[in-house]
Amino acid sequence: MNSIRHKTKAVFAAGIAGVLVAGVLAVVPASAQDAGRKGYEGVPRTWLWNPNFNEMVDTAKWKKEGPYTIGFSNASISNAWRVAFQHGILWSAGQNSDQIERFLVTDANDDPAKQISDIQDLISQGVDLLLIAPATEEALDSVVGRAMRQGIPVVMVDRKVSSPENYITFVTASDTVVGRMEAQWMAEYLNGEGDIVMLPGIAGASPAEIRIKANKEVFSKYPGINVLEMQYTDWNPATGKATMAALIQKYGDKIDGVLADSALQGYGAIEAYLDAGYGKGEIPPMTGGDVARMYQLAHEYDVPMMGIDYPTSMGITGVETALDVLNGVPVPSRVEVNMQIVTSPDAETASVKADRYLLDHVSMDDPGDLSPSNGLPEGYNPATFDPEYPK
Amino acid sequence: MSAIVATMRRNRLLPNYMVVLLLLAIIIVAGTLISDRFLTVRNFSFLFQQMVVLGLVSLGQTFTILIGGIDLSIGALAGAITVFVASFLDWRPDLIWVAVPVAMMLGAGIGAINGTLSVFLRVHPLIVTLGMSSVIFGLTLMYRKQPGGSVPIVFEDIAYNNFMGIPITAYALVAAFAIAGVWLQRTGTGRMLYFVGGDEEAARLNGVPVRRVKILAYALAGFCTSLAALFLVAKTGVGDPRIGLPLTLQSITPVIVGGTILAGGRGGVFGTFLGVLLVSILNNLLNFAGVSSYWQWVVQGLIIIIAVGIYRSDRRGG
Amino acid sequence: MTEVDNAAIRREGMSMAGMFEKYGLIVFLALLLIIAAVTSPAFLGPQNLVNVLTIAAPLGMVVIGQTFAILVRGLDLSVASLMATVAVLATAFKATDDSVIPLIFVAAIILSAMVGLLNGWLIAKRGVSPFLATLATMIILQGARFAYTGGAPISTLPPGMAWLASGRVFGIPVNLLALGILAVFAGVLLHRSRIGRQIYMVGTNPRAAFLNGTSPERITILCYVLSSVCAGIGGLFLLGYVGTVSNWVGQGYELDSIVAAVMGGVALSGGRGTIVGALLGVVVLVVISNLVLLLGFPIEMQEVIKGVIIIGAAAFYRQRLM
Amino acid sequence: MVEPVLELTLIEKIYPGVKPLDRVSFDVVPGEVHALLGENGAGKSTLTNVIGGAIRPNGGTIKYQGREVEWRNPREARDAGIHVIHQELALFPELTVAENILVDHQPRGRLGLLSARERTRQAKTILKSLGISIDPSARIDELALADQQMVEIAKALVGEVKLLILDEPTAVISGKEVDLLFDRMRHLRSQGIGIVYISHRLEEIFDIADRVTVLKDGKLVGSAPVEELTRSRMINMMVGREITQIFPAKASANTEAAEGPVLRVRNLASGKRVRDVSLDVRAGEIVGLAGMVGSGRTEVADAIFGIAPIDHGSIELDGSRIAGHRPSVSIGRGIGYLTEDRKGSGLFLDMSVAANIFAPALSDVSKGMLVDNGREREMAEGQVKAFSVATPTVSTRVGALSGGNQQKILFSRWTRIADRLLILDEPTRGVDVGAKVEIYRIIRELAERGLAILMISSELPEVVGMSDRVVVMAHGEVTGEVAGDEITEDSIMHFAVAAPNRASDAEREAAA
Repeated sequence: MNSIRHKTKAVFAAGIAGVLVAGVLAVVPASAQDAGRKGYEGVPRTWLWNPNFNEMVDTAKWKKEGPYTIGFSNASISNAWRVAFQHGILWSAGQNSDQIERFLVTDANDDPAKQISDIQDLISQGVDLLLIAPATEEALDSVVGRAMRQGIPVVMVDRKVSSPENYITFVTASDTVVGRMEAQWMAEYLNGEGDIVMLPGIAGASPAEIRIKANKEVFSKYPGINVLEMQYTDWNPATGKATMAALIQKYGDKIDGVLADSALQGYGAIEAYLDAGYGKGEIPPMTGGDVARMYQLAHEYDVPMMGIDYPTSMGITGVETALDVLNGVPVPSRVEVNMQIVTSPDAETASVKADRYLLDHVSMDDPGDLSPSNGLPEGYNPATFDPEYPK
Repeated sequence: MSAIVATMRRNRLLPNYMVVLLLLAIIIVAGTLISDRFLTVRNFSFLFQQMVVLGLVSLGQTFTILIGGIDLSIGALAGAITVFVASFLDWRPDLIWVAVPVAMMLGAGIGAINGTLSVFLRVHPLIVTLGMSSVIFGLTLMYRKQPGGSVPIVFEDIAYNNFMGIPITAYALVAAFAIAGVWLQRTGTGRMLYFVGGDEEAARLNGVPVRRVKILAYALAGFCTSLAALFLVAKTGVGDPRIGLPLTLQSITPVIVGGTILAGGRGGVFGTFLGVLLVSILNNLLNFAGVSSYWQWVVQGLIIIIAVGIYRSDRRGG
Repeated sequence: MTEVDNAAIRREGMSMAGMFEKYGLIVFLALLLIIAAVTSPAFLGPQNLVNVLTIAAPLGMVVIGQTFAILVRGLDLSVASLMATVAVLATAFKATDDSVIPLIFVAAIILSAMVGLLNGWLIAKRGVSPFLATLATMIILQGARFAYTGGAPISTLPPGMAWLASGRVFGIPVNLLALGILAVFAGVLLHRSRIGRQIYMVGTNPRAAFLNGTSPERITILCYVLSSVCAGIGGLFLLGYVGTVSNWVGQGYELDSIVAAVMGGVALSGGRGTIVGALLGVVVLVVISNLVLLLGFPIEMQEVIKGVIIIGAAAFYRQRLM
Repeated sequence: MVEPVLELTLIEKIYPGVKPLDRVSFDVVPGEVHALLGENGAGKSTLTNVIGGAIRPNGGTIKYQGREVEWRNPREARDAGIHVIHQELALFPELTVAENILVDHQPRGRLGLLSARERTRQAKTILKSLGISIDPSARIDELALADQQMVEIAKALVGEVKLLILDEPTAVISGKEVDLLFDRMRHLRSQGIGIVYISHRLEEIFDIADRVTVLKDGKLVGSAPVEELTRSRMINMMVGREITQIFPAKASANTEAAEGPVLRVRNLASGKRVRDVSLDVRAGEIVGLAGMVGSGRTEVADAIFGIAPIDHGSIELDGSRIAGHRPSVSIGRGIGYLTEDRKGSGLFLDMSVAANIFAPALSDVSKGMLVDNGREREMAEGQVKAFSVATPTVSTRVGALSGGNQQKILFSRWTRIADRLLILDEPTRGVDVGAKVEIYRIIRELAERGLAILMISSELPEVVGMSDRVVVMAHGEVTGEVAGDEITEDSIMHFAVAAPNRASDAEREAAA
């Protein structure tokens, strides 16, 4: 298990001295270490290809003697993604119980107002550091800033708050990258010509809106790609299916591609095609990652697809980054975790090459809503997983 | 004090309030045992900052429930007003004195529309306010889907700062409840809410302008919602169409816990205040105890059942 | 006395209004279908109509149950939460074999009936208002469900569950067939049987029902059990439609089912309404949402249209009835 | 001639298809009690609603205190000094007596705020002036119906009243309370207040009224000083035909005493109102159960039918106790109970005539678990004919029928069920004279067919005219029993006002 820590550390170390990166990675060959750590191999392309040096944050002034009390305020644990994410965090806290005395957890049911109260309640309990996955970027900004000004360091994970001065660092994967990859793949797969429909998530939710923006940015370079229609799906399979069913009736075979920003509505869309009588090999190309069922259906019915999971494993990195801050180790101002590109065999395009094909990423026996990029030990089962951690 | 007790006894409310007060006491004792940081000035001043939004929407809901109605548009309305205030102040931060009254008028106005529709279309308020909730939310989304806008820092300070060691929100909350309480108990118009809720037909025969009173109750609910939204926007600094949505159902529990019955005509704001206190302190305690939201839901459901159990003796049902 | 009689005579006199009350929804639905056919050519496509009805089927089942609860002067907010709980229960067998499906149905119906009993007991025996009792049940079920699944249900479902949504028997979609059977059963129970008569008696005048030898308590409990069981069955069919389990299967159905029933002429004051009317309400609701999709309205317009139609349809009914 | 305080000229009210008021003129002078008579549906309530501002007429003029007025709502009329006391009390059960009395004139204390103390004080004064002792801080739903009525009257005395309209105030009170009410009315009359008085009880008209106006079918029949009228003349005006005999002939004699009683109640105690009641009802006999309102009569009936618990004593039907006593069981044993509250606990107003008739006996019109609609309709048509219910079809909503016809439907329902005992609680309440006569005939016929009938009534003439035997109650106990020629209003009142004592016990022993 130590290897995980080491590798993360390695990534951070690489950040401090960019030129040494290759060497460090050579010492720690990712593939050898990552048995059981699906979706977490390699370092992020966004970092590798980024021509700028990392901006490092000096955390000396937050250095504190352990053991620590850390508070984690989660936006919610109301869906499979967020549960796996929280599992990663709790597991990681357990792995570091030598440094952590108490690890306090709250979840806010996706209610920003409750999360403000949660954060205040954690402060009341005297935490040394706050690890926050905010329900919204904007609404939590003010209370997070106040925590920092009271001398409590804040590490954001999954989502951030709007003002960069209100937190030390942000552990995340990039919604922009997800959006761009999907659109780029779709455009290239269709050779720049075709009518598509877009099925984004929840209207106004920042991951959905960022991805839409990135999608559109890519399509602006492909005048041949025509967006027939965009309909929000609430990241709900039933809504995704009903919406897609109606769109199939409206446009029929005119639809050359379906750009879903997640598999949650994506697999609903595949099912809508199946219900409409489309068979194996007849369903147009689709995008969408995050849960296993989409990959499984795509395999079963030969749907050309590209998926990119928003990895739940970022929670693990979040805890480790938090400890770095308390230890006074400098951290990058933005810590990105890697994402895997998964495609159907033969569905790679010029710019979007697969890290894995469908069945390397999930097995047909995996539960449909398992998040494959969880970074947790082999055999992880969210229904039974109950990590030990210092309460 | 003895006068208050006498009034309560006369209204047969004392034993019920005693139960709520007892529960409060138990929670506070439990909190103290769980953590030595529970019974601290900091925790309780945070508590008062947290209570203000729930308190104000519950106060608003008390009016509609008192007349035997309900308002399910509170959440959508609160979100809409935060969007209005944050967008307006983002454009002209100097015009707070315009934004605040306009927000209040907006709240009262939309509340009045709720009441008017319910009265004149003769549609059950449950359906009217549910429909209005959809309309308000849709219109808000047309203007702004994502959270955004901003408010001046003075505005935010209202939500977080203290005055003479006590959070400003605490003054606001107590003042709002005191005014509402005196208005309901000690003015003619206020009493009319009880008449209408107690027996609409009798109220009509006694010359109470039933329709106007009903519209007024919904307008007040909208007004209180706008106040809550102002504190919400002060707390978060942005306008967010979705931020109020959970408030709709949240606003009902404290009212019921406080002994205002859904059938209307009985109850009052003092009970609601105790209800808000109970719910808020309980949430605080559950956080201190590290209880996940799953079990918090179960506790919420049980509170409703317990509360209704307390007031069950009344023949018209909780 | 005279006033009442006059009002009654007035009501009888306006038989035209009575006609509207009876056939208003059908006229409205016809108008809606014409508008749909004109504005969106895709609407009348046979596959689209099947789609619409397929989506309507689970909601229809829930509405049938909801109608029973509303008829006895109540409503049931716990239906959606129960649907998801039943869906989670269906995974508890961890079966990949279709032979378990009957067992899943039996278990779902038993669980639903127990939830219905709890609701009915709280309402009929303990005098809790239906709104609060079912709200509390809704929240408690939600918490219990999440606590059981740890937030992440494992969707091990027999493959045959999908057949519930896509399969056909004699060319008729299975879920429509099931809805039809349930509707006929509910219709006969409500409109032809002694129990149905007693339900209307309790809904119209519980005290008089008691004095006429009917037990309002038992009838009320029965109605909530029926409501829950219908919701439970609807939950399984919706699960078949969705394909995987989540903790939120059926979210929104509690309000949609009430709205559909009210639009179909089931009065919230109890004792008035029919199964056919309630199902017409369902059709109106799903046709509207299908239409706004086909017309490509953005989400915010959909919300506004939905709200206006809810209020409008309810107003249409009220004015005829009062 | 004194200037009338109120003068209606050719008032007209038109609804589609009906004319509840057809050019009616009516006036009230200060200091008179003007009785308004008519059968149900004659237009009395519509007329009072026009006066009180609740209904706006389609034609005609209203002159009030010499000026032509047009009320826009009840409040305007009230502010001008017209106070209507409706038959259905306009009280708030959750609120206190004081608050109900001063609902419209809440007294203010400091800072212009309402003062509960002042409210209680003023309410006390008003109640005192009425000569009644009710705690002003008691809640309305804790009071007896008669006391609630007094609160309603007390409300009228707040502020300035010029014209008081009482719509059947004595429907729910009796005896001493009626006397008290009339006392207060005379007192108000002497102060120059005009009073419009509506009642079905003709005796009261002679007692209190100065002038009588009769309406029929929305038209004015006539108006005359009470001295110029006789009882039968009034009935003729109301009914529009000659009614020679109101009550049918009684059973010749009680010859069936050899048989045991159908109903045998011994030392019954139930709830707060029934302390010790014993009575018998035999087959073919009509037993009147008399007493003041609140004496426990209805509660005895409730206990017999299985609604109220039996705390002590026994109830036997045909010599055996009723096991698992509740309404469904009583119905199974052949007991019928026609309650006093027709709308509240009798009818399903939204349901059809047929459904109402067979409500307690669904099995009679069912095959298995299903209702046989054809048979039900057929049987219902037979019932409707037998009881001469005026209804277009048997699928008509009961709520659309008149009070008399509704009552006949209840009779047809319960006489089908009751083959042993029929309990009637105020069988003619709110029923007009014409329908009353028919109902009396039906009751007697039922008795002649061998049914045991227990009849509760507040109307003494009815009790005297119908009963073969009368059991009188006071304060939850039986205080006396009279039979045959001894049944007079005086003898009943004698026992009804008696304090319960051992002597009455002895009498009861003798009677049993």
